[in-house]
Amino acid sequence: MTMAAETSKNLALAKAINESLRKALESDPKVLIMGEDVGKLGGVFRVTDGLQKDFGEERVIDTPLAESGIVGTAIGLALRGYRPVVEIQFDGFVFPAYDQIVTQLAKMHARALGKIKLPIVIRIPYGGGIGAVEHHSESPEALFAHVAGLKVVSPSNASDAYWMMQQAIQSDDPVIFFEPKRRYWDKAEVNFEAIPGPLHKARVVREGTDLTLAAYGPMVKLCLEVAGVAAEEGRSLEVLDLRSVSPLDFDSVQTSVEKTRRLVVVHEAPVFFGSGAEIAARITERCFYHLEAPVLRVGGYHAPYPPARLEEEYLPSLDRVLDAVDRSLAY
Amino acid sequence: MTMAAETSKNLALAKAINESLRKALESDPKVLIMGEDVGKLGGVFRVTDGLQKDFGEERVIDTPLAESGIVGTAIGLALRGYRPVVEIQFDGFVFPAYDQIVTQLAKMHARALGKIKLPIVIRIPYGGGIGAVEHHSESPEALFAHVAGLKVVSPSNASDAYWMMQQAIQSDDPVIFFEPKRRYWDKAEVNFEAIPGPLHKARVVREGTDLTLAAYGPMVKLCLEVAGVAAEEGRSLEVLDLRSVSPLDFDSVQTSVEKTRRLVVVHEAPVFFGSGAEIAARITERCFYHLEAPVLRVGGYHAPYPPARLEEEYLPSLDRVLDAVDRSLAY
Amino acid sequence: MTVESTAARKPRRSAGSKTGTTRTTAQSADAPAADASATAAKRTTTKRAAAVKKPAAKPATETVTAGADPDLVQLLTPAGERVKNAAYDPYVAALTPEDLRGLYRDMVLTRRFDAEATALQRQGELGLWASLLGQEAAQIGSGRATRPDDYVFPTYREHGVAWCRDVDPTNLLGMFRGVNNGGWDPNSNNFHLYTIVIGSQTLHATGYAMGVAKDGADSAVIAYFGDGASSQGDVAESFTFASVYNAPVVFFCQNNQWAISEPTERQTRVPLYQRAQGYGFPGVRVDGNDVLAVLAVTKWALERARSGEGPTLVEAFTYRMGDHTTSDDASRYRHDDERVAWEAKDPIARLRAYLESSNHAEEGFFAELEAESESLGRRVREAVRAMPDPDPLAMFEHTYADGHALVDEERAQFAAYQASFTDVEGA
Amino acid sequence: MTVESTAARKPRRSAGSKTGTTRTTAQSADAPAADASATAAKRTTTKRAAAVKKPAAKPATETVTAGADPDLVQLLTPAGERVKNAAYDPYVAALTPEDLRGLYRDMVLTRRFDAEATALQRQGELGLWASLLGQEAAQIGSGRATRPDDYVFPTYREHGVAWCRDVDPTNLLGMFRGVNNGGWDPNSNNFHLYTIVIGSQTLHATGYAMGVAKDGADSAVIAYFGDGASSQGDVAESFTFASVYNAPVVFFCQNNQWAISEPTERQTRVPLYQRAQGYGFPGVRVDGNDVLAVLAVTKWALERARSGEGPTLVEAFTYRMGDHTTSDDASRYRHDDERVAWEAKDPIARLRAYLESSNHAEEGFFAELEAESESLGRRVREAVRAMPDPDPLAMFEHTYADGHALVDEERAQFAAYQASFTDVEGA
Ligand SMILES: Cc1ncc(C[n+]2csc(CCOP(=O)(O)OP(=O)(O)O)c2C)c(N)n1
Ligand SMILES: Cc1ncc(C[n+]2csc(CCOP(=O)(O)OP(=O)(O)O)c2C)c(N)n1
Ligand SMILES: [Mg+2]
Ligand SMILES: [Mg+2]
Repeated sequence: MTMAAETSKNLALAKAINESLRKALESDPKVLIMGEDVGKLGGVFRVTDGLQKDFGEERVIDTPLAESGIVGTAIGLALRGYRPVVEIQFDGFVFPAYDQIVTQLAKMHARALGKIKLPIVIRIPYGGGIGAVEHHSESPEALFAHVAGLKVVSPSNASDAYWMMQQAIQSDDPVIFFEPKRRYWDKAEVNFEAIPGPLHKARVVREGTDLTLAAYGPMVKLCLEVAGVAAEEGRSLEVLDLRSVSPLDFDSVQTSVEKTRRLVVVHEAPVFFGSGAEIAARITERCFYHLEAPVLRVGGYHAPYPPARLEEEYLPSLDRVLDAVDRSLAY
Repeated sequence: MTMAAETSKNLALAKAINESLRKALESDPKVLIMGEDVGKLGGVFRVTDGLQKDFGEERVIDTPLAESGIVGTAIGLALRGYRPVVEIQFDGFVFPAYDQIVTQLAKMHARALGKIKLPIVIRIPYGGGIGAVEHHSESPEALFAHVAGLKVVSPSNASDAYWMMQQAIQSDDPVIFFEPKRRYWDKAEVNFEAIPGPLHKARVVREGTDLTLAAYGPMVKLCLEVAGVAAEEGRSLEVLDLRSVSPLDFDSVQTSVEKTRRLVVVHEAPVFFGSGAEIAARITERCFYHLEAPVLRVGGYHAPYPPARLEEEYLPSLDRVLDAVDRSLAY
Repeated sequence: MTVESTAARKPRRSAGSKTGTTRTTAQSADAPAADASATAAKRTTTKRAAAVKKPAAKPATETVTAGADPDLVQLLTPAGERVKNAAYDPYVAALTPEDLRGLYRDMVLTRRFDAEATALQRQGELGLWASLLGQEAAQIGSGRATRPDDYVFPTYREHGVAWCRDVDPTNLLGMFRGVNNGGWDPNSNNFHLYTIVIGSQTLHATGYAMGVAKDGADSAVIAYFGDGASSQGDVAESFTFASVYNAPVVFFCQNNQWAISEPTERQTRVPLYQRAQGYGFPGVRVDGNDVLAVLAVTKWALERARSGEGPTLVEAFTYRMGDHTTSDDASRYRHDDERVAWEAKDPIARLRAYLESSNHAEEGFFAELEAESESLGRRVREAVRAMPDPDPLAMFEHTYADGHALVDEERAQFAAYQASFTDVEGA
Repeated sequence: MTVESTAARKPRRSAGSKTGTTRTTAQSADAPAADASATAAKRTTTKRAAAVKKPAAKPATETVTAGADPDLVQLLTPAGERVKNAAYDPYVAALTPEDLRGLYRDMVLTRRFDAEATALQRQGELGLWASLLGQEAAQIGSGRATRPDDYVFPTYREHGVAWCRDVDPTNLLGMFRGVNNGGWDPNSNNFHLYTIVIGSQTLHATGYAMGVAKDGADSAVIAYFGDGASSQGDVAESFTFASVYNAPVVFFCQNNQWAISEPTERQTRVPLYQRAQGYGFPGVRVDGNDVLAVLAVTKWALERARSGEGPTLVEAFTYRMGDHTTSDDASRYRHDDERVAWEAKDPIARLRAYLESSNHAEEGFFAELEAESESLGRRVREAVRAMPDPDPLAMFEHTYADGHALVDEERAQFAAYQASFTDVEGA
């Protein structure tokens, strides 16, 4: 291991993933990195920076420009015993691969009655807030969570990014790994020795008593900011980092809501048919007599992701989440 | 019109769609039918039976075996002023076209700031209950409803099938038209002169006072059966045929739930991230003080659609819906 | 430089519809004859047109036409005469009479199995069956060309290939009966699961082959697909990946002339084997009803793969003698005389003629095989009828390898729900 | 019949990695030379390799090499000498000196516009810019070959084609500034919106062309895409549909040698123009830095389409002189001397040399053009800076043509939410 002596390090989220991939390449010769521009360029976000140089073109593979081909050949490589970690360059470009992901990757293990495994990680930088052009800012996680056979996770910070990637690569199931691209440059301490917990377990990142804010990926930081502002106004918000969208750790949400009796779910994806709907439906069922207010949802609107100059209006913001908190507390 | 003299006719659902397509081909020279085997064969379900014979190969087009190509060229034809009605042979085969549907069809009108229109209908025979092999029984409607720019509808009976198809073809927006394939052979009276109502409006198909059952497509018939059985047990269930999944007629659901105070949503698609989640979340928000019980959902499980010999266990059944009714009423 | 198309040119605004006219216009005077493949296109089309129109009574004439086609690799004429072919003879030179009888036996038993499955569907024991009738030579020839360490990616119709891979035929029936979605262990025979989403397995095969190359193994991979599948983007992408990574994969296209109701002209206007060239690897068309030719060409292609020469496209020119599946009714879209004409090229009759004329098999062999066929049919019938319905809880199994909280929750709920009936019934 | 690959053969298990080695192994002794295209593959590769290694000081040598390439249609050498070409000369025969100056003006103004946009991005006025630097001839030559009734489907880099279609250049900047996602009316200039999802527009173009044919019109359609895009399944499917329906569409591939950081060798091991053949239509490679050759070849292809001869693939062999976009840093993955070598083939310098040597333009012309360029730059700069941010409520508009209840509800909620701030601020 390149960082043998170091127990922990302050890393940007993108760099933490890079270190995690490096670790995986070092420890398991079957791990491969595949995608467009992941080689010399190191990916458009430099997440794979330096890996081809150190592990060669046989393990860090620049692919033809064809997402279905990338996922489809990754499936074949997995059948041969490899553990491909595939990069989709941006959220909006995963759709050409959607058929391979939904009809093949998700279902092949079940189709074979468990006799073959598909240990494939699909990395997708997702979400907005970086002022990009169309198709570079979307949050399609609900379109994967609805599909049985896939696991869907999204880290919110560098430490989770490092460890959840380790766990995703070790998982024998296909994992869709949504990377919060606007947090790529946010730094945090990464401890290389202490696993922060199971891959699919939510985490209370701020304790509170009046209302629960549940989020994952890029929206966790926003929710923490909201909780800070609310605290100044005398309100105690609990913030839950869900970390995993499928499976979703409803137990942790339930525990929190039984305490706070109010829940607001925040994600960038459109509200309609989004993660918030599933959380609201299930938590309302589980906590029907606890809830003082309906579960409220803050997310994108039912419109294509807008041009960059409007994205601040489209995305959940401090004010919009606070507004939902106010509305919930008003019940 | 071929049936000039007739005001109404008793038709199987598949035949009603056939008549509706015929009517559209007759009244608008820009309407085209496209898909695999839609020509001489008349489609694997005979929904386009006889249309190529009567309207020619230029208007009823057998396409190469490539769903992305079918939808992609339909978009081009729409840009040229045509109104393509595209057939996807089975639910599970829409995914190769998913990219064209999600990134192009859904967004192009907005991308052009309204300056071009995409009047395309995508017909998808969907759902299970016909004892078919893999990929022939799925219900992927949630994967389309989450995507802004698409409209998603599903008729439950021959009359709606006829009229909703007329309305979908006349719509200037892309419409994903989910046809309940296991109801293709169910007959009903179709009145060719009286439009039964707007495309996206739900309909109360049985009035009741104790609980609302909301469904669409193939599950409406089941819910009516459930209501019949429940009536014998002295329970008055209201059954709502939602008809449209996007937009979803929440107003009608709300009106019903304000009366009955209980709601069970039934669909074949997996519950997790399914339509029921969105309905539960929004109706709970709208009717928080009216609901006596949490909104319950009956649907498929979080597993790939099972082999045919297990589908009756997987799909909502009379007993499973009754069980949910009992659970709701127990609150 | 201009690469001339081999397709027929036809003024777009000529009277009548364009669709489906390739067959008749392929001989039009303005078609370029820039290279051999142009002639190929024309000749093939002519042959097919002829096949449609000619009564079936004259297999001999038909034979001569087919045998004379320079673009079709053929080692046995439809009448069962051995044709010399310098390039491909070496690949069958070592075949003993016993080997030849083996191929014959494979085809006969495969056909018998297939017929039994069709019958079982009619009896309601299977929900559906996709018959390989007519494609026995394409499948046995190619299947027997593989080595045990090679890996096979089938579509849903490769029952003959499965046979060659020693997959128990009853295993194939589970998905058609509706008791599973495949379910055999792909690794026990290096025979992947049937894949229903058209074309997707060609990418799996390519990826697998990339892995073989990475491992430094000298195995090869073979991906089966149909003429219809050739239009899918996934197949094109698999050509690109295979070519760019020089993957040891053979793309084996069974052009059985139909994709359900659509003739091959709905997928391409030039012969399919030519598709490979523009991706940088060779394409060959072989008589798919000639088991020797298929064996030879596939062996050649697999050896290319093994020796690092990369992918090959083999187009086996054959015919789907039956309906697309038992749900289909081919009489709605194709003329019976087309089928009748192809009967004259039957792969089994052809090899039998050769075995007999060359004295490679005695009457006893055929009689014994007849008996073996019947017992196979019986075994299959019994096995299918004995196949139990799966336990309902099986639908929750194997969704994930490492488990998933929601699946656990739903399984438990379902079990409790089921138990509630037992209670009631038990009460 | 075997169609021989034109690709280099390389033993798979030789030492070292396979990736990226096509360039150097293309000359290997065991490469087949079965037909002209095999030679083409080798020569092209050799040329590129040479371009990388040779210092930029000798454009003349480079010129000769390029001019001598028999697979590349060229009418003007890099040095600006007019080369005869019997097949394509007729398509430029009618060009007057004024026309030639027009082409020159188009290229200069396009480059000036492009440079201004790059500068505006550096100044923060645009979020991103995708420069066409180096591809002016490919775009102006093909754009000027179109008729007003033809329809153009661009990618995101066709600023020069937009120019030829009279699209106001400032319109192109909206999406790069982030005020819209395109937003011009595609029908006012028959120039479709920029499409970012690679390859998808080739299917739209094909469908549009199918519609043109249905209408009995004699317009043509042209679809732009890149060398990287050639790997997308959608592009392959568009070839199939165009061929099967004989659609009047020209597939115009700008092979600018790179798809972000990946050289064309990551997408194909034979020249891209050869891809068409296996789909049944012709492919041509043209010197994409020679505006006359591009004009001639595109005109030829468009006329084929108009007269019902179906699709054509044109590969314009050119070079992306700049970064992929302003977000990219090409120095991470390619050598500067490659770019320097291509500078010697600059499309604008080449036409200028020809205009000067043939006395088709006077000094005054160049000076006036210089002034016109500057004023274009100014106009663009001012227009961009004046471009207002859209009203937030605009994000709800045009999601649907016929309305959608949820959009209405969300719009109303958003308006109320916004109003709540006005109240507070107003209070
Ligand atoms: C993606 C997809 N689209 C459509 C279908 C429905 N379908 C099943 S078989 C078939 C025709 C396949 O034709 P071909 O590839 O020639 O194979 P064959 O059946 O002739 O062996 C079609 C359209 C499918 N299975 N998958
Ligand atoms: C489906 C899809 N995948 C990935 C991308 C990201 N991307 C944008 S441009 C590009 C390279 C395109 O290369 P090429 O087709 O050669 O066009 P060029 O940029 O060279 O003009 C990539 C990978 C995309 N836009 N769409
Ligand atoms: Mg076929
Ligand atoms: Mg390029």
